[in-house]
Amino acid sequence: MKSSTETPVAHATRQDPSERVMYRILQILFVALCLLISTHVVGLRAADDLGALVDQLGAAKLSEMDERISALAKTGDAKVIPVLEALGEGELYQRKSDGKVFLVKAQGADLLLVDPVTGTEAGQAPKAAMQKVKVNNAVRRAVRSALGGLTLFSDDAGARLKAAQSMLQTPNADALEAIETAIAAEKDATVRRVLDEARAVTLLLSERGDDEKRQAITLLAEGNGRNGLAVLTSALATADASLKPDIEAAIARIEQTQALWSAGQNVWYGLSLGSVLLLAAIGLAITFGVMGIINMAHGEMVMLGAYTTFMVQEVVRNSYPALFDWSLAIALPLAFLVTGAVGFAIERGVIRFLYGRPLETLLATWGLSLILQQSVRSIFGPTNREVGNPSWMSGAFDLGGLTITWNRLWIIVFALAVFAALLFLLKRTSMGLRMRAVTQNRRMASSMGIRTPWVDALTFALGSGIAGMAGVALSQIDNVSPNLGQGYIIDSFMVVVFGGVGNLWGTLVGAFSLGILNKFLEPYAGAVLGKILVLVLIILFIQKKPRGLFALKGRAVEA
Amino acid sequence: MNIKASVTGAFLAAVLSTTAFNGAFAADDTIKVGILHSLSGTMAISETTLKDAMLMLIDEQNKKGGLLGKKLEAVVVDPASDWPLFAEKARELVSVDKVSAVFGCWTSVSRKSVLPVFEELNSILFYPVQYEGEESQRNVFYTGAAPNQQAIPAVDYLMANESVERWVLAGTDYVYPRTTNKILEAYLISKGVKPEDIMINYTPFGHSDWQTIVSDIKKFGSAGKKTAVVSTINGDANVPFYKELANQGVKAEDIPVVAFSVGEEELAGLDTTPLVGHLAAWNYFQSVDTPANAEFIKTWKAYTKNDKRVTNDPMEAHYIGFNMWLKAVEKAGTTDTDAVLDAMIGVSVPNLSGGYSTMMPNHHITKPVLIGEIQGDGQFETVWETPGLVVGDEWSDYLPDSKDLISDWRAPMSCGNFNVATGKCGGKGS
Amino acid sequence: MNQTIGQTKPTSLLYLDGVSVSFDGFKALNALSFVIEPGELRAIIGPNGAGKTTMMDIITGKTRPDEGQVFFKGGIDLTKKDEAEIASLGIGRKFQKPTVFESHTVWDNIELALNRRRGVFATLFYQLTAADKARIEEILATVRLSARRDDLAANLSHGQKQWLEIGMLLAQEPELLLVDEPVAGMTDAETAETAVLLKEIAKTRSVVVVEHDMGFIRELGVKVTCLAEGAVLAEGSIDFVSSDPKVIENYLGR
Amino acid sequence: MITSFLMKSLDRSILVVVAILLGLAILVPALNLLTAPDHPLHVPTYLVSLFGKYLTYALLALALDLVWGFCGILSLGHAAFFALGGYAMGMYLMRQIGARGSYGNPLLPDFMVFLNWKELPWFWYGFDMFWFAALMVVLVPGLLAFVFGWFAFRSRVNGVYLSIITQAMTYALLLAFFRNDMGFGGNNGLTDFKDILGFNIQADGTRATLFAVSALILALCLILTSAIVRSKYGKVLVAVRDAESRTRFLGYRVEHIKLFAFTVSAMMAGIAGALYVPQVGIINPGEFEPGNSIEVVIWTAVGGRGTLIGPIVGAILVNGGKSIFTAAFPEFWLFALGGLFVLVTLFLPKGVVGTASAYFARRRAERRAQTGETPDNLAVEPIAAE
Repeated sequence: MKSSTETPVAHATRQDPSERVMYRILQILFVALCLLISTHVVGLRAADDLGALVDQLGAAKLSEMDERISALAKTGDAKVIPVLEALGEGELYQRKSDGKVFLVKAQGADLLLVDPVTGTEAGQAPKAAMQKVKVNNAVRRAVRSALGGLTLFSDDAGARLKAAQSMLQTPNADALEAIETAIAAEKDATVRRVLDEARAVTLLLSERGDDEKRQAITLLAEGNGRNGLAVLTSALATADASLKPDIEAAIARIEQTQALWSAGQNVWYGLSLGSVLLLAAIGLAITFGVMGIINMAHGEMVMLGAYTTFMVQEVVRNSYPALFDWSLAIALPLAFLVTGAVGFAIERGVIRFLYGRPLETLLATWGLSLILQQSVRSIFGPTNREVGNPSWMSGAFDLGGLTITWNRLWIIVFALAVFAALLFLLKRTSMGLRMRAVTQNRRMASSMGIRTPWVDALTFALGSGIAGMAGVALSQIDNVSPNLGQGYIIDSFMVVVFGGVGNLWGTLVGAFSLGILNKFLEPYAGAVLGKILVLVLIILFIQKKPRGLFALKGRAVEA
Repeated sequence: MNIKASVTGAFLAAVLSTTAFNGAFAADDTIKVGILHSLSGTMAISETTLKDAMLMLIDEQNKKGGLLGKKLEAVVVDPASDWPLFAEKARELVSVDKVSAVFGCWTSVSRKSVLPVFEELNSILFYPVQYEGEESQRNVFYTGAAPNQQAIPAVDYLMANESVERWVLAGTDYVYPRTTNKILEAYLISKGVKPEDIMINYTPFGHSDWQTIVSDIKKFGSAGKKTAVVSTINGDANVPFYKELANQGVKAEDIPVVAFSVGEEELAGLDTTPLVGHLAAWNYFQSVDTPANAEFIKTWKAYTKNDKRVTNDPMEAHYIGFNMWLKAVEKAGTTDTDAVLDAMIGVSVPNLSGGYSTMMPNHHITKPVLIGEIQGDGQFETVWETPGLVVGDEWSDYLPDSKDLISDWRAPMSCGNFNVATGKCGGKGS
Repeated sequence: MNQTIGQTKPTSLLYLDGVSVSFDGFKALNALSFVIEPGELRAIIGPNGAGKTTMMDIITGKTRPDEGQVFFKGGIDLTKKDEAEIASLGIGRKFQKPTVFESHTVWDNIELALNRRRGVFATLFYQLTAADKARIEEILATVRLSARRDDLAANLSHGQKQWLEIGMLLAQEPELLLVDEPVAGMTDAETAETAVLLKEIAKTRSVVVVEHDMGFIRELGVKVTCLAEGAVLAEGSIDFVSSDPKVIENYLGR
Repeated sequence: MITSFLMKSLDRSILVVVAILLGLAILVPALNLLTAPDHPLHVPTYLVSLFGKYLTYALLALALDLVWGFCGILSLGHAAFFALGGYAMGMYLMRQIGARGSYGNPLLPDFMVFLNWKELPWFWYGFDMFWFAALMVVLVPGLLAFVFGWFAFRSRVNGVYLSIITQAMTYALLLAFFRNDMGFGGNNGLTDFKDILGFNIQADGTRATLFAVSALILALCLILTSAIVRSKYGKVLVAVRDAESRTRFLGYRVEHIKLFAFTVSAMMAGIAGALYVPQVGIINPGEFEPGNSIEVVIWTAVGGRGTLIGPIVGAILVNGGKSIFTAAFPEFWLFALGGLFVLVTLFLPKGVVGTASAYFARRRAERRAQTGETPDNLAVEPIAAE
């Protein structure tokens, strides 16, 4: 099977460069035409060759892969698509015995083989008998660009959009005609827009005339994409003298738009950091802010919440993989219960003996935090645990010139939701009323028939439970390790103190203003110096307002 | 009176219990090996594995009959990621427990902290982690990679295979990234890279909010030249960094990240599917396909009773270092420090990637350099490998003040910082 | 000097004019004005929240008024000074809740209150002189605590703590003494004795007493000011004030 | 005046501890240097350094006790003062290396050489002279405490708020010293010291001397703090702790009272740090860790705050325990440590010494009641609830 029959590709590789360009243009036009008429016919004609071409992938060195992939792509055969996709995913294997290449799927310890040409199953083979077809980034790039060309005419708009985006990201002058053909046929406006941009980008790399290029430059300047900027910058070096002023103007324009957007982007980053701070601090706003316990074990509650998420995902992964996207929703109430229960136990076991001695709660809870950390280390091991992002929390989307990642967006939403729920609980429910009564005047509350010990324990459990829920969210952006909580404890105290102890709104405003401040300082001062500056500002601020942003005024506080 | 009694009582109790306790470890007919890795605190995440690996290696050796007819005995202490405590514990291991050699440390600062102790008490330390170089000490054997065994080949690979022209050097702000980046900067400029095509960024330990930096990297990468990130970001900060990369859609095909501190252990805490194609440079990968490695992995999984445990480069470094030490002790016929120090140089043992590693006169070892791409299963796939072994270069040729220095611990030179320009031992000389 | 100062100011010991202060929108004092003459003993009554304690806070510098003037001994503007300065000027204050240094002995409490230099180094190298000793003995006798001089203040009864605090104020040698509810929680015998004590003290200085206990005030037999909603409602003898319909409605009636 | 000030400090329990410290200062070096290593009474050098380290910790705890135990200021910034003193000493020791560094640069420390620093930053000038470094050991922490305290106490930042902002200060310093651009060696800090005042820092004799000096200085500081606490100023301190506004209304400038104690305490912490560095051989930003400050608080609490001997005993007990447990139960010692903190706060709120002395005071009182003696002053003030 290895002997290759004479293929057009073999010709192409032997031709000199200028001929090759011509040939490629013709080839693409031909392919596009054929595809428009009937992909079927081409497929049949090339079926035999295809198998040989695919098999060649197995024998190729990494440096030869580029060529082989474009040879495959040039067949224009739709069957090539799954083969290339598998190659990119690392699911293409070569049988050691005869060198034949298969698509594989893991099936227990063995591999399930699928014939690349016919798409039919071809039995199983032990892993040892197969060798993976090597891929590296260069190969993946080649695959992506080849796939872009092949799926540009797919029936599925989503696939076309993906193809257009990949052509936009990895522009290739050879694909220009194909893109133009695709634009002519495209009905979907979104895909069309991306294609237009891809065409402009590609055109700049091509040998087309200056007028067309100028139009392309104008188009790119109006967008705000970074892809445009990259192409324009590199085109600047090689472009004709006549084009240079246009390109420079376009670059200036894009950079200007980007500078504007970057302020917005900073606000977004600040909000996002603020939401993380809010999540980390909000449980503390209860245990420290409302109850006055200097709860150094607060970070460990967050950590326990994150480990609960890990446990839930383990179970889901092993037993109900279909539910993976729901794993966080399952983890939330569980984390609340687990950390709430731990908090309850801590309050009953230790803290209730320390009311009225706030500084001593610091010592005891510090001891507890050491114990909790080491327990987790003993049970789960000291290394990071994997907590996956469900699909709805992965990736990003563009909003104008802003890149907004889904996980950050959801975390902001979640932080605000937790805040709202907590506010409602404290201000609008009888439980909240009792909590406030007990923390404000214990003796009075107990003489009114409130079971103060019970309320104390529940309040602490509530604060801990909320910290646990924060842990679920933080597991999505940070390490899940025994040290997780340590990273948040100081920041949390800063937020609560800055915002004003005992005031939930203060915590909210404090978290977001510190987050935004931090993110605006970071580009100028760097991450470390920015953080130092924020700390110094907090220290100075406390001098001005010793009781934080939203301090309660009047003599009641000082009594 | 009473207070006096209670105070003196308490103080004496403390003194006595310490001495009595230490007495309990009095020497008998075993050879003791000290293990100085943090089991708590921030570094436990990386170092605990190495402690387990050492215990396994010692266990295996005892099954084979020990050393010089004696059993090996591991002495484990916990320096708790507290650097002065490292020095205290090192002193305790050597002068109280009388260990013959110590395997330990991870961070540069812990190594710096124990250096004077090993020098003063004349004992041996095996240091298994890739580090910044710029050091060669008589009592220390460096079994991890020097910058030329990791960083420079990785950059070479990116230049040759990915035609990278623009570089982001991102690191945690401590001495290893600082030095490595200084070396890389000098190296890149010597290769014709323009200074404006190099962006250097430092972040604090455990940095968790990478939004701004990742977007800066994206922006830097959109200047029309192929861009790559060389990451010397330390342990804990990597997970949020990679998560942010994945979420902001920085794909390996567009802006590859090559890391020097990210191994199988670190990836175990991540879903690596979006990271496929990002790179790491090490001297060993778990995926290396050799019989020795297969055996090692099997033993490791059996020892830890966990089928999911991974192996990594520093474990291999301990494997090499430990075997070298065994061989040197056998050669010397004693565990006496001076004899072993002499016997160590030139000792050659098989490594796990199919070759031999040799202890060089500068107390660094020869290693192959592997470049691997991250795979969906949390493993690396080797995409490139140095044709031969690379000798660890303790004094970098790319730093102005160290390019004239060499180290050779054989008599008669016996010097860790010999200046070839002045012909004197001791740096530049005054 | 300020033109608007009334003619009472130069002669009076304490002069408040149009003092207002509010906390979070709640007006604790509403254009309060009143005057204390040298050597006067004055009782102040009023319902809870009338602004009695706030008024004391303002005189002693704990709270700054939003508007209004507070002058001491004619020309000293108290609104520009802090607690320690005001205390050094000669205004002593007794809190509602007896506040003594519980982990010091009765003797040390008085010694700390003694009107001597109060700087860091002065106290660091302070030596107890015979004169100081005699003065402390004298005060201890006045507040009837000589026998308990070496006991910790924490071990005193409630009434004794009140006296100790009064003793501390005497040691401070103030010209004006502000006393907040001195007989709250005292037995009748203690209350009577306290009245005697205060009258004795008032011989050498001005005293302002805030109290709820009408019997006690009647026993003092001095001019009474009734505050309500942060302003003066009525002023005069106890009989005059207690027959005022506004006072009855606001305070005594319910 | 000064002598009578100091004489007042020497009550019985303090005298006993001072005598023990002076005894140790002679005995331990003697047993280390003059006895043969196999002699049953020989104290190995390892233990000399270890005990020397404990003594510096004890001094740090004593410093904290002056502000926390007697004035109620729970400072979470004492690790910072300790580290600053340590850095001042470390900079002196670095300059002493001279041309013996790896690169043989006579002026620049190694870490500056390989990071391509061309000249010595200005703030390193003067540290080649011991007297200057010694001055800085007290001045830098003292000045920081003075400035910080001046603002904080004037603004009446109190209780938990003060604790949190002192922690913020420590954390900011931690981050700052981590930065390599600061010129303090970044994460690695200062290390590889060669000698101090011309003596080899690794020699047994130097170590024994450092131990003796630590014991001596601890004894001196104990006498000093005792004198402060027993003066009228000390009574004012306790008065501020128990009833701050009462003290204020008596005419005391509470902010000055606090500021003096805070500054003196920071200076003592700086001295402790300076003694610590040559004995452990390294100073790095890890010493600024907020956790370290909390640990100091815990030593003090374990020993008994508001007693002068308590923090010394607490520091030695906890650190001795840590030394033993980290070797004996490397996997589980944190449980023991954490458990200790919880149990002490729950069951020994006055700490070991506080509880013991309360017990003996009760016994004495009972005996007195039988014999009808006159009472004498209690050696140790009890702690009032906050």
